[in-house]
Amino acid sequence: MTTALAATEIVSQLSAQFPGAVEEAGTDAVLVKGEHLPAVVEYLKTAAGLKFDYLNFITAVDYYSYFEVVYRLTSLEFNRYIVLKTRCYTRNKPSVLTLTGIYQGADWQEREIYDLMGISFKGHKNLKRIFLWEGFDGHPLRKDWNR
Amino acid sequence: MEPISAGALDIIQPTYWPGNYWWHWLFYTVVVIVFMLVMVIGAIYFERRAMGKMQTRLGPNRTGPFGLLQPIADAVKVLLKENIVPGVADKIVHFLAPVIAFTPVLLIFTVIPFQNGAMLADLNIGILFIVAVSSIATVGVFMAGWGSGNKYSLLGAMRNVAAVVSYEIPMVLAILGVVMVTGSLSMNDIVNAQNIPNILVQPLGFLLFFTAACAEINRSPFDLMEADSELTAGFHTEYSGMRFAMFYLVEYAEAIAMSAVISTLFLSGWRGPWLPPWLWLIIKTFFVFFLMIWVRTIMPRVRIDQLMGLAWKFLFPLAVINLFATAIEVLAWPDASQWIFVGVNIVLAGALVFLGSRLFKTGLGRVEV
Amino acid sequence: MKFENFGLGIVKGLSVAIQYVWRHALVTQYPEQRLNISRRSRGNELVWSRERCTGCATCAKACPQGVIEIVTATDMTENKYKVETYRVDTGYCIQCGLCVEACPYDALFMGYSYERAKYRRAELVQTNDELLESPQRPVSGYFHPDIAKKLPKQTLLIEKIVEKRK
Amino acid sequence: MTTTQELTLKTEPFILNIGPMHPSTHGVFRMRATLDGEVVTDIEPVFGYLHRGIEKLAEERTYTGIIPFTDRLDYLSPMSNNLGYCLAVEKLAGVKVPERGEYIRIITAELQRLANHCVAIGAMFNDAGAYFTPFLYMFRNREKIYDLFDMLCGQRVTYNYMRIGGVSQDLPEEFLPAVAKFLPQLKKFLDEYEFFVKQNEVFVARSKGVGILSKELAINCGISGPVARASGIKHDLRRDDPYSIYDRFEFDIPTAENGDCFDRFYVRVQEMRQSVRILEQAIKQVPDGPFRANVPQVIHPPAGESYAHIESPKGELGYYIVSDGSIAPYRFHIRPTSLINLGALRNMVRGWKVADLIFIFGSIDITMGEVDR
Amino acid sequence: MGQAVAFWIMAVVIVGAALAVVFLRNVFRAALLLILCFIGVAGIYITLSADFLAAVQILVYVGAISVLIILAIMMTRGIQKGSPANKLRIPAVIVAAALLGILIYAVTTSPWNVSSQPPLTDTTGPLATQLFSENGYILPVLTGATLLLVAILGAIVITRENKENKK
Amino acid sequence: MIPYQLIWLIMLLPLAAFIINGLLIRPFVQRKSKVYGFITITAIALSAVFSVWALISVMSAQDNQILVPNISWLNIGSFNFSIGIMMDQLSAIMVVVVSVVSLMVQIYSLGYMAHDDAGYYRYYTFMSLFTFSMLGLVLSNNLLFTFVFWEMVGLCSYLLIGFWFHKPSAANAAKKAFIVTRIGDFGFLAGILILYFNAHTFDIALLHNMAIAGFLGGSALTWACIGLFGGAIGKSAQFPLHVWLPDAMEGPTPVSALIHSATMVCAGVFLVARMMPLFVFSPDAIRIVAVIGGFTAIFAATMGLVANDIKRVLAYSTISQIGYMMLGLGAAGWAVAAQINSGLFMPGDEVLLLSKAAVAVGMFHLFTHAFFKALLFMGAGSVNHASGTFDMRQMGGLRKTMPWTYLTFLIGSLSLAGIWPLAGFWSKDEILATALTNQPVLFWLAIITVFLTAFYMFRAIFMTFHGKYRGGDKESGKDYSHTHESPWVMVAPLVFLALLAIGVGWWNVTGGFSNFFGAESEAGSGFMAVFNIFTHTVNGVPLPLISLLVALLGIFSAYAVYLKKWITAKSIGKVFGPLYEVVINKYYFDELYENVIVKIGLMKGLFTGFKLFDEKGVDGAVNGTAEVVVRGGKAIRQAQTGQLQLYGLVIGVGLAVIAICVLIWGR
Amino acid sequence: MIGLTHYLVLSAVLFCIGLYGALTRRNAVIILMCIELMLNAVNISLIAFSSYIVPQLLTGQIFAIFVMVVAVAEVAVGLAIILAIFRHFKDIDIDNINLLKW
Repeated sequence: MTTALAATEIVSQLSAQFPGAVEEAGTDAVLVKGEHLPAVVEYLKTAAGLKFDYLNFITAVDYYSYFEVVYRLTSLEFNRYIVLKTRCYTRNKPSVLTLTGIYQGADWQEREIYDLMGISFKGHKNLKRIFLWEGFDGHPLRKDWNR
Repeated sequence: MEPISAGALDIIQPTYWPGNYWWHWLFYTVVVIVFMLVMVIGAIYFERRAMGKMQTRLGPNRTGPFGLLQPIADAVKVLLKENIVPGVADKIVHFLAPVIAFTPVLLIFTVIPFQNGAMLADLNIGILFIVAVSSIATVGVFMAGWGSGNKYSLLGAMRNVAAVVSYEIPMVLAILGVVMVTGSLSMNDIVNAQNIPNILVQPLGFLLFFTAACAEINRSPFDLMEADSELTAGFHTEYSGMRFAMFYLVEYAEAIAMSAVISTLFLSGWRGPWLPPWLWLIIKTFFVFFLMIWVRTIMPRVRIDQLMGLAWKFLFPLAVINLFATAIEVLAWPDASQWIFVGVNIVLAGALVFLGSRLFKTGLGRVEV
Repeated sequence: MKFENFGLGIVKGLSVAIQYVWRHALVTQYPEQRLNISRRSRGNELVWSRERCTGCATCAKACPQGVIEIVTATDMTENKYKVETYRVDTGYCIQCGLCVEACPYDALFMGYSYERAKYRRAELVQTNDELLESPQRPVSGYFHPDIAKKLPKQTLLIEKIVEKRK
Repeated sequence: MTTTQELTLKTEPFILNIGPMHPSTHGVFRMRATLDGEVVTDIEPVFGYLHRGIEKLAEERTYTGIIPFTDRLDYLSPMSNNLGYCLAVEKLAGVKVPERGEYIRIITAELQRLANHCVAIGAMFNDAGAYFTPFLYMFRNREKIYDLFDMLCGQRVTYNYMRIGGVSQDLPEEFLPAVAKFLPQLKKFLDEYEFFVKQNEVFVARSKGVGILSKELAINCGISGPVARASGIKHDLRRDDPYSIYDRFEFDIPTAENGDCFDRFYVRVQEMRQSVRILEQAIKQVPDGPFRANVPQVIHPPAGESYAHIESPKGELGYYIVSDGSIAPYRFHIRPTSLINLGALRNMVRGWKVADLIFIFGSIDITMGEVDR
Repeated sequence: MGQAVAFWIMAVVIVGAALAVVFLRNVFRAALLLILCFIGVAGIYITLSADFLAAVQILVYVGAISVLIILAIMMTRGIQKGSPANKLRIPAVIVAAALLGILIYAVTTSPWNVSSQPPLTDTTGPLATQLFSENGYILPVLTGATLLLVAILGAIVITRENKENKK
Repeated sequence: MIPYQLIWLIMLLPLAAFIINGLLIRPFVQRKSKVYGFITITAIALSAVFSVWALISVMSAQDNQILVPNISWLNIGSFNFSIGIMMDQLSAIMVVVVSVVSLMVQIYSLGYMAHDDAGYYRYYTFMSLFTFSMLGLVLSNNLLFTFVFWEMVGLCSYLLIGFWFHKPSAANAAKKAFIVTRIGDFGFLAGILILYFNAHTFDIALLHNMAIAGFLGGSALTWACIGLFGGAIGKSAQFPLHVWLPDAMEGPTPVSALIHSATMVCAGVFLVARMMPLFVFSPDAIRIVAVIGGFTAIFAATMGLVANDIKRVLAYSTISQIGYMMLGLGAAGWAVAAQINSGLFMPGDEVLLLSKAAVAVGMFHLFTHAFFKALLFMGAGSVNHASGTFDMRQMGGLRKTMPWTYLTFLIGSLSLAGIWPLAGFWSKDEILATALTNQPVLFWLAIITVFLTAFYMFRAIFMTFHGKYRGGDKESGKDYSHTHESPWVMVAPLVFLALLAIGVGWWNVTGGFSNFFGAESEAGSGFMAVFNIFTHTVNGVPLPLISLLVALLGIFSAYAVYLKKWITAKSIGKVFGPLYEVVINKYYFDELYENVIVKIGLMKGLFTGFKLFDEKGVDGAVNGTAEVVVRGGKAIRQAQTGQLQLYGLVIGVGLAVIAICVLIWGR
Repeated sequence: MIGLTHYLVLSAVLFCIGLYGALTRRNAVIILMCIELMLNAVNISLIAFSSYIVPQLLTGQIFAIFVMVVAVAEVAVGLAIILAIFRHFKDIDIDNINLLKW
């Protein structure tokens, strides 16, 4: 069974490593500050005993007041997973740092989020619409989008 | 040599023919064209039906009894379609390509004997003529590929050019073995000389020629010029209507022509007991054609570098060795019984194929980019 | 490319392919031969029972495509709703069968027939009487085991053709 | 054997559009390939020709009403899609599925895996240029499976069979005997098929060593399923994160080392054998009892979020659902196996020929319905 | 009679095709007409009862040389640019015409020692005997073979890209 | 009777192997693949079978000769090139020697070259080319082709000595071998040309007949023979061109076994034997042969005493033994020449037979020597395989771990030392007998050499196989502390050759070999002749007994010095002091060539003169011309547009002008 | 009646056309093609000589075979050079490639 990494354990490790990075720690998800995200993920991927080398998916949720970007990482070696979240509090051009340098698999998923949710990923080399055509008006998965 | 059986076509033998040269010419021209068209129709039906059977399908079965009229229905359908010429095409080249591809195929049939001496022209360079003329068909293919102004077509044409240039060499070398054994370039003489079918005397030559012929006429697994899964239809992607029908016709006519050549060179042509000679030729031709269908059924398509590698690294050395072996046999023991060579050559063929298989490998084909 | 197996692999392939010539083809020749389709088959139409329908519109709510349109009027005399219009746009129907499952009164069934192609989209919209059961519109056993029992058993395609050959 | 050779003859680069309408793009997919002669120097995939916005649509449907949409994601394995979605909702709503329902789900899911692999392997050969023969031999068996599904739920492609808390209808009485009869046939067929294909020189030449996907790259790209297992990643959610009742069955996880096209083919064949093994165990153990928990058609799961993933035939298929307590999900996200598996395509095809590009693409086994959603 | 008809047809085809090769701007079409010209030359050989050479002409020129030329055209994309003439047009015309005049004058005025014997009809065997027999042209044949080998190797070496250049 | 096609195949099969290996399959097979080896071995094995068949056929044939039709290759004008084969006793013996030894070496190489980085490809390709060339050399009936093959074996030798060309020593050795043998080849070519200008033919049989008929003679023949012998000196590493052979040991050991002991270096002997009907008419030349042979024998043997590298010991031994053969040839030829000169009238045929028979003695030693010397080299290779070095000072005690190698090496050494009843004994005995009957001085040289040979060979054996193991190669960094027997592919040829080294000598016990060559033999008949040999006397001297005793004395001395250490080598060295210095420095021959001839003679003398002439005469002229050209070039550079077509146009104009001129004035 | 002269004149015409083309075209491939034309012209005259002057000897035909050999070699090397030039200059216009000038 892929078990969740106990959030408390990882939070203490993370906050020791990156002071101020962890915004909030839920039961199964850790809320990380946007600017620390790549560093945290890099740490999670490489640190011995963690080795979260597999990115399951990235998605984003529109909560009106903020966007939440969800990352789920799995460690194939230890068969554990962790869910990271980060939030952008602005509706106008929200942005998160990209993970493409760490996981190649993040590339198209970030483009998808950009396409459908309108969150831009800073540092992404090829950030353009993936499913919809260039010139499409708006980002349809936003709650305030209407045709 | 006397004709083995007095068949229905005895009358067309030149010796019995009442008229002069031009009558002979006219008659055989008609015979050749009709023969080819009928054979192609038969071949199309035969291929679809046989492949269907082998693929647990039924094949055409609606038009006419057992679907026999399917090729005709196809032809009518294709001919009624609109002729679309792409805007960027080179119109003249696009128009001429099918015609140029079609002509040489007809010419091949002029030197194939249907009976002892029954052919349009008994050229004393018959087999060389076939090789020479069949290389013209390539021109049609790359005219089509280039004239269409389509990238798929261009890729198909370039593949064709590369393949034809490569495969002519093992093909000619394989033929040379036969020529050495029989001592003549004339197709009729070659048939007459085959008291033992050449497939036994030249087993390796047969394999090489069969492979090279398959590649030369774009039969699977060497049908890279029209690779349906990669290039949609290769060189004839942009053809429709009548011109597409021409290409379709050429494709099968070439296959039939090559089958006829193979059966003449290696399966002792029209010779055979009981049945009339022309029937034997047709039976043998269809047998060879069935081999092609059968191979097509089970083979994926090879890649272009593998195609070239096969020609240069497998067929070519084997053909050279076969040629050498045949030359030594013919020169050193001119009077020995051919049955000895049958045994020796079969063993040699097995050994060479074994060795060749061991030694022959191409790289993986990946290129550092 | 390497002839690792000295061409024996090709010979093996040839031997398998030629065996299939004698095996029967897995094909039905459609207009003459028909499959004996499943008892639970969901054809491309709905069969509606005017008698049982109460006009509750549960089906319309359940429909993910929203193709069911119900207009009801209050029938004061019998003190119940009267369905004035029951309209299904089969062109948009995806035959998921959720409406049949949702119907609390067993008033809706999947159709059993499948040759319902039309030339125009508008002809696919079926209203009221066109939805009723009739010989052309048999009822499927989908979600109704009692109906299913009455229908002929399904035989698998491959067996079916074997039977035909005998 | 060296894996590379130099490019000796350079010609002008040449851009070839493969797709969106092309015989072997498995749907409407477009690759803009930059060629150097025959060699692919770069490709750029272009998606979206089949984008239907299912994630958006789902936000306006009831939880049950979404099930038919999941059929249409990966239309070659709808049962698996249904299963994954139902698991996610059940996790969210805390529904317990009865025993018989679980078994029926496993049986259908494994049959679906067989059907999917039939298409995957067959289509892969077609992309290699085999003229339909291997494809049709596989389809012969897929047809039998589809017949079984037809018997089960009345549809041949879009089943809409699973429900939250179980399945929509009980098994018909002919079903299990038919499956039991089918499985030995399939096993025999697989032996024959391997005999037919595995040593065929041309196929081996076309597939061995071609399109190698290294283990590291596969992990980095998030590749899953048979493609990942062919690259040597022994990861299978049925074993590593057992959902439903997969922990009750004995089966192996076939893997291979090279990560080339041949391995992807071979891993799939082995997986089919393992599926047959699971099915053989499952049809013996099916208990009596209810096949569906008592769940209303319109449910109100508590607010929260859940992620459930299954090992679909193509890989890890996940559903991420955020609920706000209403009858429709607040956010519905699908982790698309095919899209993520395609992520390594560019690395895999660079330097190979056009023919290999098609073949490698075919060997990944994608469905555009799932890529574009 | 037959020979005359054949000769004039072939001559017209050859000259026409050759002129087209020289004057057409479309390189691909020029190459196609070159093939036509080669086939015409093969026809001329047949009228001269050199049947073997005619077949070889088609095999070599049409089957190999033209195909190579067309491959080169496709690879170098010379088609778009066409084949413009350079500044030497007028002097070249003069030189070519002068040479032509001289040649025709020389040819027509020379007394040719034409033999009355009929030419050999089956040339294949005699050619082989002459080329390979003991007092034949075996040394030139060997030299020719070496030349071909060297040419092939040279072509390969020239077209092969340098490893250093690439990096 | 062997069909003549098969005789052609004897030499063409290795050529086929070369072509297949070198040109056909290389793109498909890795260079380390054993396929190359198998192809070569198959070809040479067939070749060996045919050779033995040919030998048997020749023995039973009329005149001991098989006539093979010539193949006409080229006719240029009146000049007719034909390739032909001469299959007589000499060729038959040589062919068997070459193909059998080559076969054994190729099999052995499969094991020996297994760990080599360069792989089998180059090695076996060259080896089959060499075998082809060598067989061609011995089979050719034509001096020109003999020369061609002669150069080809030289080339192969060069390539194979320099097989590990990345080692500077190997590259230098290869160059040295090539250049030194070229000096001899110059003489050979000169000899051939002298003969051609006098006889107008290259055909060997014709030359023989012409010499016997008296068309050749006088100083021309003498100089031609000396020239030919010059070639033989170079190729066979005789004094004073012996310097390349010890250095040639840088090549792989099987190469040394095949080329530098058994076959190529014997080509000189073969050449002299082949041209013997010419030599006997030139007493001066044949005397030179005998004297140089005898001197080389003892001269090289002394150097063999002090070498520490086991392969060099064997190399010096080879030089010495070839000197022996030359001595044998020379002595026998001398006798014939004396007979002719004595004025006895003899019909031509008889002279021919006599002169051909004169080679029997030398050839018999060549025949036996080839087997045991190849055996010894391969044994040395086997030792190297185990210990990683050729330096005997780092070996010792290998007897226990390598029993087969030890046994076979011992047999080879005994045979070489001339111990009864091994092969070497018989052949050496013949030479001694011939020398004694004809030229006693030569006999003394020979008998001393017998002692030296026995001494240095057993020195080698005791240092290598006896005593304690001294650790093998210490520089390479690999661990050679545990020696082991070589693989069977290496041992099997050793055993086979050891059997030959024991057995082949018995051919001549009853005079079979000599009779084969047409010489009458004095040896007894029947199997008992093996034992009766000791009752034999030559000129009243019990020669076999003496030679055996001398050899045993040599072995005993070695035993005393190197195993029991009753007298140490150092003390001997002290006693002989300066002489030891000279010997260990190889008589300063390398220095002589390097410093005196090359540096002083050539560089200072000749080249300085050239330089002066160059600077003053040539440069002045050149610079002056250049100046003119540059000025002129600047002037007409404007015409050079770089546009080819303009040049073409000008050519066209020129053509037209020429044509017009011809038309106007040409008629 | 067609005689030797006809063939020779045809050959001369073909040769001069080829010459003109070779002198004036700027595309290297076309120049190569024109050279082929010239070689063919030579071949025609050789074979015409052969069959009119020494009809039983075939000398001219043998020469024609050697001319073909040379033509093949020339095309192979020529095209290789053109490809190499194209790779280097991205152009096969002869006017722009005047490295021979210094």
